[in-house]
Amino acid sequence: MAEQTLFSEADTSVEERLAAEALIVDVDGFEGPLDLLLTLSRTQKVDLRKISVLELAKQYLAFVEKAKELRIELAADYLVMAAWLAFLKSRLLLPPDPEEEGPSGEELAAHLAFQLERLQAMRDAAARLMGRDRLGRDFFGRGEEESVARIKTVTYTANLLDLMQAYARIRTKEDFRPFVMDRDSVFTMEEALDRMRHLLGFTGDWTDLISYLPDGWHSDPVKRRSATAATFAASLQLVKEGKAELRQSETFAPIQLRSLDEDT
Amino acid sequence: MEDQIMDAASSSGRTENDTLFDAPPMAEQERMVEAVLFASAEPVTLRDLEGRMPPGCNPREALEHLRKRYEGRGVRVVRLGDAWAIRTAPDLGFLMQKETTELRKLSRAAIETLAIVAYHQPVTRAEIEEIRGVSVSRGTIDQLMEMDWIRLGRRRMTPGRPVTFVVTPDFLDHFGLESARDLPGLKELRAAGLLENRPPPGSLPLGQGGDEDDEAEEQAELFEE
Amino acid sequence: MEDQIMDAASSSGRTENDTLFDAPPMAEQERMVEAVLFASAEPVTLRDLEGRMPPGCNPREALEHLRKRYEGRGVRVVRLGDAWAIRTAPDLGFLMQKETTELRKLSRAAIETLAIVAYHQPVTRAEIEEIRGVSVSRGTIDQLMEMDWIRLGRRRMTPGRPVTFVVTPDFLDHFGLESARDLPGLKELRAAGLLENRPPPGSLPLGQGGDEDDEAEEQAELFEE
Repeated sequence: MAEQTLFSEADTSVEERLAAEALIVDVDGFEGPLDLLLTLSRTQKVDLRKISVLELAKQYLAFVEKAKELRIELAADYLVMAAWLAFLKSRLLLPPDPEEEGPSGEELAAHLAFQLERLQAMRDAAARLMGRDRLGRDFFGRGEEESVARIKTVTYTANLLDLMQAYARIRTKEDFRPFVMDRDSVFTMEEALDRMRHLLGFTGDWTDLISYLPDGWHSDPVKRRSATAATFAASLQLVKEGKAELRQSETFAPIQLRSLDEDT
Repeated sequence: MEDQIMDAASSSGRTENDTLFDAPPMAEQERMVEAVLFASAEPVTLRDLEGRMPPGCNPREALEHLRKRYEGRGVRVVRLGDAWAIRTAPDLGFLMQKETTELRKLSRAAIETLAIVAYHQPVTRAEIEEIRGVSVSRGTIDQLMEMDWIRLGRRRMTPGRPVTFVVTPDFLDHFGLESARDLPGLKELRAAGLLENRPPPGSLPLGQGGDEDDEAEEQAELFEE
Repeated sequence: MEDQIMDAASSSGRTENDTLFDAPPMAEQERMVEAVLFASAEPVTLRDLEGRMPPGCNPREALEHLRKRYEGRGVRVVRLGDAWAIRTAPDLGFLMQKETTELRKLSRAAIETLAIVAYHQPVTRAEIEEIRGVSVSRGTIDQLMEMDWIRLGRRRMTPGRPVTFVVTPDFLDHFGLESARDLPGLKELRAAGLLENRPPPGSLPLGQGGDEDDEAEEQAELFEE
């Protein structure tokens, strides 16, 4: 039924069909679903205040259907609007459920009509504004500014855009510098390995891995994380080399390490 | 008529007020205002006039006299918010082909955004988007600000304290508007409720209600004198 | 008086000269000359006026009327060689001093410093340097203070009690801001397309770490109405 209003060939003139096709092909030309709805509403040829939102919902849904058939990709907001209009349509068609919360179909329809009317009003206002007599086209300012050279003062100037762009430039500089590791809070695996090879000899017993963290790397979370990771990686290396063994009693329990090197 | 005013100004100066005593006669003040407005291509603010004229002058009154004097002439004294300028009469535009400047072509989005800022000011970006039903594209606001037709207003006192946009004196100048109240059709649009930021019932895909009271107040302020 | 001239022009047209028949009344021609002289960037020759005005016009006569009309006013119609222009009356030259200021673009260092003060006020010189990543020369601060765009704020209650800088009402005036709070944040700048680049996804937030709470408190104080 909705198809008929837009796409049936029986009761539409060639012109109207061309217009309908143009609508479809030119979907990119619409500035969003509201713009499309406004264009569709013109086929009703009535005052926007008296528009049938139900009819409009049907036309919109038919449009989206047709677009799907023609495999035209519709942007997400068109589909969101379609889903919402389908919901509105069902609200308007079904008898109101007294149990149901929220605004009635009529309220929703009235708001949509309001949005369409407001958008149309702003477009009309924009057209009237641009149609006014305008400076530099219809009326003119002083062509020749007078300069009476008496006091010559230099005024430095800048506009708001300069200011905001300058600020943005400073504050985003950091984002675009080449990636450099911040060496201050990074403990490398090489450093950890050095340290552990040295310490391992003194610990024949099972010792908590955390006790191998260097002094001053415990409290700052960033440093602690780096040192823990490096020490753990170094301990794996030592195990691989057959110089130590690792154990952990259960998940998340402390990891313990002991030397396997009998000679030291 | 000017003579009467002149007398009134100087006599009151002589008898009542010492600071007025030295102020030039009103006819002279009118000449001064005339000279300053003629010399400047940009609108001149009342404050600027006060700063440039001798102490005790009343540029506002002088401007009113000057405006009357130029009624029906080839150039007119026009008011643009707090500023004043002399502009040619619009019906003589046909003589100025030489002076016509190429008006920058604005996109439909930019024109609509401009109209929404003018009629709904102060307006947030979210409100512009709600009215147009689409997001405001990159560069649209930027372009209007660069042209100096819109500027930042006060932040809205709602959660997130979003920035608002208002139109500038340059906008008024360009479109020959004395103030934002003189926007064409403003009264009718307001009467029809089309300038309200009506919150959607329940939740809508397009809706983002604002704090209406706050906004109405701010708007009233902006469109008042 | 205009009526007389008008009558003379139209009656002479009707009786003597066919090309004059359609010429606008002299008062109208005077308006045209007035508008052209006002809007033209250069003095206008009689020939140029003739070329611009409708056929049958007599710009020489119109100019004479206009010249008389402006006698004793704030501006005058003057002849420069074979061309005509509107000029300020010589006795009012003292009002034109402001027209001679030379505008220069603010240096990058100055605008960056100014932006940091606007966004971070009250801010110390050390903080400005930390944010810019380079030292701020004494001259830059001096220049901004001299322009009356920044001024000294309260001393910071930290060791050394360094002075802080804040922006002035003149600054707000110049940049068309109601308050420094109305400056858009980084997110808003980005949304408005004012940030050319986008940060790589997952990058750290842009806020400075450290004593932000402290600063926020002080800022709140400063921005209270």
